Amino acid sequence: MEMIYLIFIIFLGGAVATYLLGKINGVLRDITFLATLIVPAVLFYTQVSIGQTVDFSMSGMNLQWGITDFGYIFAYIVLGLGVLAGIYAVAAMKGKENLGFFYSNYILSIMAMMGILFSRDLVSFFIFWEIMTWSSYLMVVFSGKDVQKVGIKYFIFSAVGAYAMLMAIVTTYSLTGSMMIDSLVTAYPGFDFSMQLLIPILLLIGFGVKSAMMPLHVWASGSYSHAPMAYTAVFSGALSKMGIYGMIIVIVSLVSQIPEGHWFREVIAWLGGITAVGGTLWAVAQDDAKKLLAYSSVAQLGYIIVGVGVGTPLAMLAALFMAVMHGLFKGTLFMAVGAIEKQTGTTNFTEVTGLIRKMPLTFLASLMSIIALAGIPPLGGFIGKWMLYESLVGSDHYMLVIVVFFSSTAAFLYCYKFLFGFFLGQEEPEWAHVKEAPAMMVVPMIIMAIGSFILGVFPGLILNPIDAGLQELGYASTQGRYWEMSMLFNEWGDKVVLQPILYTIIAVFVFFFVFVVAKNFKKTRYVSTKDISSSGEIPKAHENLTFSRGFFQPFLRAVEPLMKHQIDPLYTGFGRGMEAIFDFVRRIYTGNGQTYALYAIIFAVLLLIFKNQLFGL
Amino acid sequence: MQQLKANLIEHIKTSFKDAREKDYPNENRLDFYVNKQCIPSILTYAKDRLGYIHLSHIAIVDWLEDGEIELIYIIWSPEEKIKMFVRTRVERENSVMPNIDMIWRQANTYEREFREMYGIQFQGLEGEQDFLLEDWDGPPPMRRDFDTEAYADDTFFHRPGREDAQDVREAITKRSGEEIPDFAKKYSR
Amino acid sequence: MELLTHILGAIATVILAFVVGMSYGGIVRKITARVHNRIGPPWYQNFIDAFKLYGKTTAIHHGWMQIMGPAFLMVSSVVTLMFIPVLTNGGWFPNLNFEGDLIFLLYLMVFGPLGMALGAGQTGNPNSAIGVTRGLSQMVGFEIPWVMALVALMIQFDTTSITGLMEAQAQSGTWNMFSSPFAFIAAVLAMLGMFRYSPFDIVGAPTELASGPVSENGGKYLFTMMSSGSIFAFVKLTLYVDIFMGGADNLVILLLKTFSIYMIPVLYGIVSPRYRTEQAIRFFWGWPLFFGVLALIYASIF
Amino acid sequence: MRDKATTLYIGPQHPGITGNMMVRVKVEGDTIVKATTEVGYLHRAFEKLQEKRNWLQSFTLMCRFCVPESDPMEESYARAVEAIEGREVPERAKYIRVMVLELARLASFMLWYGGQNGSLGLYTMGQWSVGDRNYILDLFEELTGGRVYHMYIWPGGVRKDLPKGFEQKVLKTMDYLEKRLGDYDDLMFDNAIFKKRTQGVGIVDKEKAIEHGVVGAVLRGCGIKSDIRIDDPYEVYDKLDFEVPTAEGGDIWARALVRRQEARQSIRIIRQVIADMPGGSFYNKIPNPQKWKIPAGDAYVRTESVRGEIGMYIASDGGLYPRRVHLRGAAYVHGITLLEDVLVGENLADISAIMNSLGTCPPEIER
Amino acid sequence: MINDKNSQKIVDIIQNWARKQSIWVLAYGTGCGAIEIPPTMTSRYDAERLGVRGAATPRQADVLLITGYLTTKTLKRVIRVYEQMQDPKYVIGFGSCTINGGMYYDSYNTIKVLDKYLPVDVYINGCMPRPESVLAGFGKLQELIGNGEANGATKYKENLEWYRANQKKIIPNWVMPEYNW
Repeated sequence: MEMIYLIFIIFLGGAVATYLLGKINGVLRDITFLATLIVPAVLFYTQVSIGQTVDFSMSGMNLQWGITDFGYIFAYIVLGLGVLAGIYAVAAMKGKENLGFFYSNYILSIMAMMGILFSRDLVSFFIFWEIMTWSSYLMVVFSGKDVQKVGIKYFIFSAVGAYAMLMAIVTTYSLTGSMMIDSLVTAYPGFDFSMQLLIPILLLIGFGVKSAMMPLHVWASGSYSHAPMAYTAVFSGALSKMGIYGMIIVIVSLVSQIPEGHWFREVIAWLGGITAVGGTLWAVAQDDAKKLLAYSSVAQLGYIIVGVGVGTPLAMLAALFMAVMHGLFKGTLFMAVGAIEKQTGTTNFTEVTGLIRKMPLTFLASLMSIIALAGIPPLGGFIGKWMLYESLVGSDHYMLVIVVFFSSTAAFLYCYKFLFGFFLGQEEPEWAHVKEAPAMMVVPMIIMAIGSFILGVFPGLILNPIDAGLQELGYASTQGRYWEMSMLFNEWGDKVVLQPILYTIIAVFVFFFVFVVAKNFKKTRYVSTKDISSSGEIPKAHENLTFSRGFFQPFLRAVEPLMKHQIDPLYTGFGRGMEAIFDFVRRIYTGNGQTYALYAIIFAVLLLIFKNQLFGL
Repeated sequence: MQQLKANLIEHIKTSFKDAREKDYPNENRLDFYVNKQCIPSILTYAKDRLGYIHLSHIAIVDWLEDGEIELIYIIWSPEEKIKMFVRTRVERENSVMPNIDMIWRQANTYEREFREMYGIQFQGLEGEQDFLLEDWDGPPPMRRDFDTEAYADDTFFHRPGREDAQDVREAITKRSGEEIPDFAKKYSR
Repeated sequence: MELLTHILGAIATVILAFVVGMSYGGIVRKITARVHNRIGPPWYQNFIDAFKLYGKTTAIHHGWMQIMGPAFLMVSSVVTLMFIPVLTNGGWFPNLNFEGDLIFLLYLMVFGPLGMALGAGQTGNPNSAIGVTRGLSQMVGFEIPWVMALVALMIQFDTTSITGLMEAQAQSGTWNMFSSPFAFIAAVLAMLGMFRYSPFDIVGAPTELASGPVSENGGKYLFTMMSSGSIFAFVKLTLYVDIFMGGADNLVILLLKTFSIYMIPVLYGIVSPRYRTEQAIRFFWGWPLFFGVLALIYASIF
Repeated sequence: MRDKATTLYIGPQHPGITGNMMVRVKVEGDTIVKATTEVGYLHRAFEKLQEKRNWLQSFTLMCRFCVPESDPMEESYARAVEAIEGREVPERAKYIRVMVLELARLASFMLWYGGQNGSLGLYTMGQWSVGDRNYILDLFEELTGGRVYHMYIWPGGVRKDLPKGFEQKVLKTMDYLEKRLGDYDDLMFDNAIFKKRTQGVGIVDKEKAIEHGVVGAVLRGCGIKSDIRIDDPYEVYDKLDFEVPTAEGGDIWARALVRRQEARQSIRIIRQVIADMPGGSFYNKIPNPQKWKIPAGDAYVRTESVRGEIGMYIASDGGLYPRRVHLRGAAYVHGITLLEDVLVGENLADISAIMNSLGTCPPEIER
Repeated sequence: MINDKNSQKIVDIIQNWARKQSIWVLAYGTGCGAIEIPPTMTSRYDAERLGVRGAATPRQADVLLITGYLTTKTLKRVIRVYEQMQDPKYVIGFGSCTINGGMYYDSYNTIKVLDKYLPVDVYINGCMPRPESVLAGFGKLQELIGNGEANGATKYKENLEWYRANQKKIIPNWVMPEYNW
């Protein structure tokens, strides 16, 4: 039996089994869940070889599954994050209701993502895409809070994206008569110009929704923050990357084939830039960690889209490296937020303060991830940022580099807000009881933080498969030209050597630590954070000494003109006009998970039944 | 000026029956006693009708011998350029005065001070109990029956050499056993 | 043996930067005093202050991040220093001059302040946190024109490395401040913010926030911050000289050039009140941004 | 339960506070949502001590009410005592008093120049103006023997006549200061940043001014022409020619403009006084202070200081000691209710500037 | 190697030299004497040439300048601030009222003898002391520091109980973190 089938059967079986076991035994369910994640991962890495395909036919269509070099990069993200977040989820979700449903959904998401990566034809691609959307949708409404607002937003955007994609697929089929991705790519140059534009635009709408590209990002903040944090790590870290995956294929395989396509790519790049700026500014304004990270994800995806849009080899390297890194550090950060939520019950910066001594390991993981997120050497985030800037400067995108730089400088603001809000500041008595999160939650975080550290010094580890993937997409080999195991070059041959930097930092740190800090540390004693120089006064117990409200108010006041034009009200206005339709939609979507699942199944069945009519055109 | 003053007195006397005049003919000032309940109404009247828009001062005097505390609301009209003294006398113990900080906000400060320093209560007065003092548990200190010197002697250390208000030179000489020089003697008490 | 030379060279560079930075601080105090009609402290006053601070006891801490904050700052300063060519043509120890480029340096320079911000955050003093937020906000302000100037230079000379820019200046024979004047103006205006002299001393504004992020740090903490601040000032000045003024062939010229650059923020600061935070940010997004755009246009045309 | 907004203590130990007091501000972001003044750090109970001090001993306490400008207090006390007792003051003494008062005003303006700019981070101005203030203090030192506490204007006149050649020294100092005021204008009023920081900040409009009983430069800064020296003239101010500057807007900038003009007016008054100075006695001698009784009665006198109106109520019961001396400083109004009201909604960065601009002087509040 | 005791002595001498050249005064105007501090720091008297400069928070300051009378309310804050300062630290009592209460000898709200509550290293008398006296006071303090005699903080640490008893006598409501260094 083909190994690929086995993987999917395990996934499916696991999903069903966890759901059923969820009703019977908790421990068994957890074990099944983890096994369903780990076994396919192991099988995938050991048994599946690149280029290996399986063909089969379903209701008259020829389908093909197989992993490519390019897909392999994303498989790293999906499976790595999937397994680690799975381990984390077991601890994080302990004691919650309806866990079997959660786990099986989780597995379905992972399966769908793997399916997308395996799909070599548009039909299975679309089906897996829909499974992914549905399973993630059910996760967004899992908590049952604000379903009307958040769930519907995500659903509508996903639906719009899916229909756009479906239209593209149908158009492709009518033009080429084949469902294979390869045949689309080969036939594409022969299309007339309007079709050459239409297909990528429709596909990019579909992918843009998932990757939260402006102006399709509106759903992201709510959905990311409403899903359980264990899932959001995957949602933001891996699931959104499926959009990037599709986008890269579209841009590299299709758009670059049209001669006048460069402006199209410019538009994409600028959309990415605007996404980055908008996401960052909104992230700065948030008081809730989940929302902050959600907007930050939007911004980070914006950088990736910039890289994809620019599309030079260095930019593609940057985009893919950032995609991997984003999975690592954003996954960690969402997990950290989940850990804090579990221990304190809230994720609001204005409420939680001073956890650094209570949750030191979570802090350490968050700190490293934040440094990676901010792009400060020697952690991995820097590599992606560096390559992105160099590619932008090298390809004469002067203004875009400024826009991206503005966004990533402003990112320091929310980075600090995240660390300060939770971990620093006053240690209030109301959080005195808080303990470090369970080991099963901390260990995945630490592993991922260490991962981003290692990638910061030896980016070659991940650049190597990325290079292979890019070669498959038609790029020349970049190894030696743009990177080595721990060295980076730009277009002009200027370099950054990473190892000596690390060694220097460590040397200075050690020197400093031994001679100044450690010597000093022995003599000093810890005093409570209440013992501060508050102008000679002794603060009363009820007085709040933590600065948490309106953290970056002056900055936000300065950037007010930029933030005034937000896209959300536009959609709301549009939606108000469509009130009648929305009413109808609301009647169908009762808010119950089962109903949605039913609807999804009916949708898929209808699709299959009417496929000939639809696709026959 | 005299005509103006007479007119004003006439106005006030018709409006407030119990106002008793206490005139200082040589100065640009009107002066009368009223009942303490009248204070808000007379001040509002003066402010709104007569142009006395500025509350210059609220003076307070403790007449220990009479067993009364006198409050003097001094208001000023920038147009007529005449001071008006509105006086009232209240019992020293357990007195409750009407509150006028709705008419002039700064009266709040005066009233908080008087509450703390003289023990007079004001109706519906906002603000913390402690104004100038902190953790004070003695009697209201500005009352005349509170002996500040005795309190200071009890509470604080004094540096030797100033046990009383003696001549410092004398004390120093006594300590060191020197004679007071002649030129200094005539200054000693 | 080679390693030993490297290490000794690094230590010599650090000592040079420390001495120059501290002396400049003292001279600035002297100059400020002269403008104030005062005699002012001796030029070596900063060394005395630093030594005294080192001698003070540091009996308390509010957690290990407070101790690590100054350490981060020091590490950042020293490591950044390693990447800055002090003199042209390898006239000083090369350290790591050829191992990194400008974009790398931009990010490395953030490392310290962010660490310091974390240290300040842990003290629990609200003034520290407010000061940090102000500092970060201001940083977003001045980084934009600064990066625009740098990008303009990068485009013009097709290199992103400092040594490359220095070579380009040596070849063309003119300094970049003349060959790309708009970039220089934008960078100098950004520098006003970078040095945090008035009117951009909003981070530790004494009359507003006591002393902001350093409110809880005395003694050895303050000593570390002071000395790393001096090193960092040297780093920034040398970077400007390297990029815009063709570097320096020997130490005397280096001192002359850095000092003349240093006087711009200092003298502007003496006669300026402090901006509010949003005003400071808007300042950088006004004329400096305009000159930055001009610089980019200029660079892309020529 | 913890408060929502962050509490910041501006004072008592804070570089931005004007004296020993505390403003407890609650901030969200850098916007003040609530401000509470706390005073009492300087309460010495002068008015209590005067119960046991005779009329002359009480006089020595007067200048300690508020240090930046101590002479208006002495003058008020002297004038109030004279009013109750009916004691005449020689004409020369009145002129000398006006000169001293205006010198004190000028010295206080110099201090304000330093404080206002120091609060906004322009320390150079403080160095200049406080340094130049020493020239006025030198004059005081020559005239009275003290730099800060003069104890010069006492009931019945002044304590000493002018030393020989003092007028010339004063005029020379005035010439110098007038020149320096021009320098200050260049540094402060022509400074775009100073304008940006002060315009539209700390607004006290006319309604608020009347509601809070605002006095002095703050009142003139919102366009109301009011000055005790004109409205309720004392000493020889009715014989002098000077203007009362006003400005519109009621913000820090408007108050700064008013004070800038007032400093020049003070110089103008001093020049007039010296030109018109009559001869004759400077002191209508009081009896032996140990036996000096004042007839029963009360008096309320008002004086214009830099911060605004100072009122002094004195009641006598006919004995050796004052029955009651009750001082009302300008800061008593500005420093508590008005400050609390104005600060709400302002920026955290402007607290110190607003306090300086309102002339908050805590010893005057607490006495 | 050098004898530990001797090397310590040398270090002490050097450090005392540095300490006396660099006196950071806490910005706390506790009383009316604060009015003579600006002249002392500004252009005519220019204390900065002697190494005297202001410090914004107690953690950074070396010298606590008690500028005049202390009310009981201020005394509490002064003690708090003093205990937050880092060793070595010095107290200068400034003005007659810190020495013996001055003219407030019978006030119910001011303390009369500062050295019962805080260890005073130098007193400057006068009401108020002129800037010259203030500079002379700083000079005296520098001399004491140079000779290693300005050990008020040590005295405070050793006699903490005695000081505490005195302090608590006039501050009944004692809520303060313990003095812990």
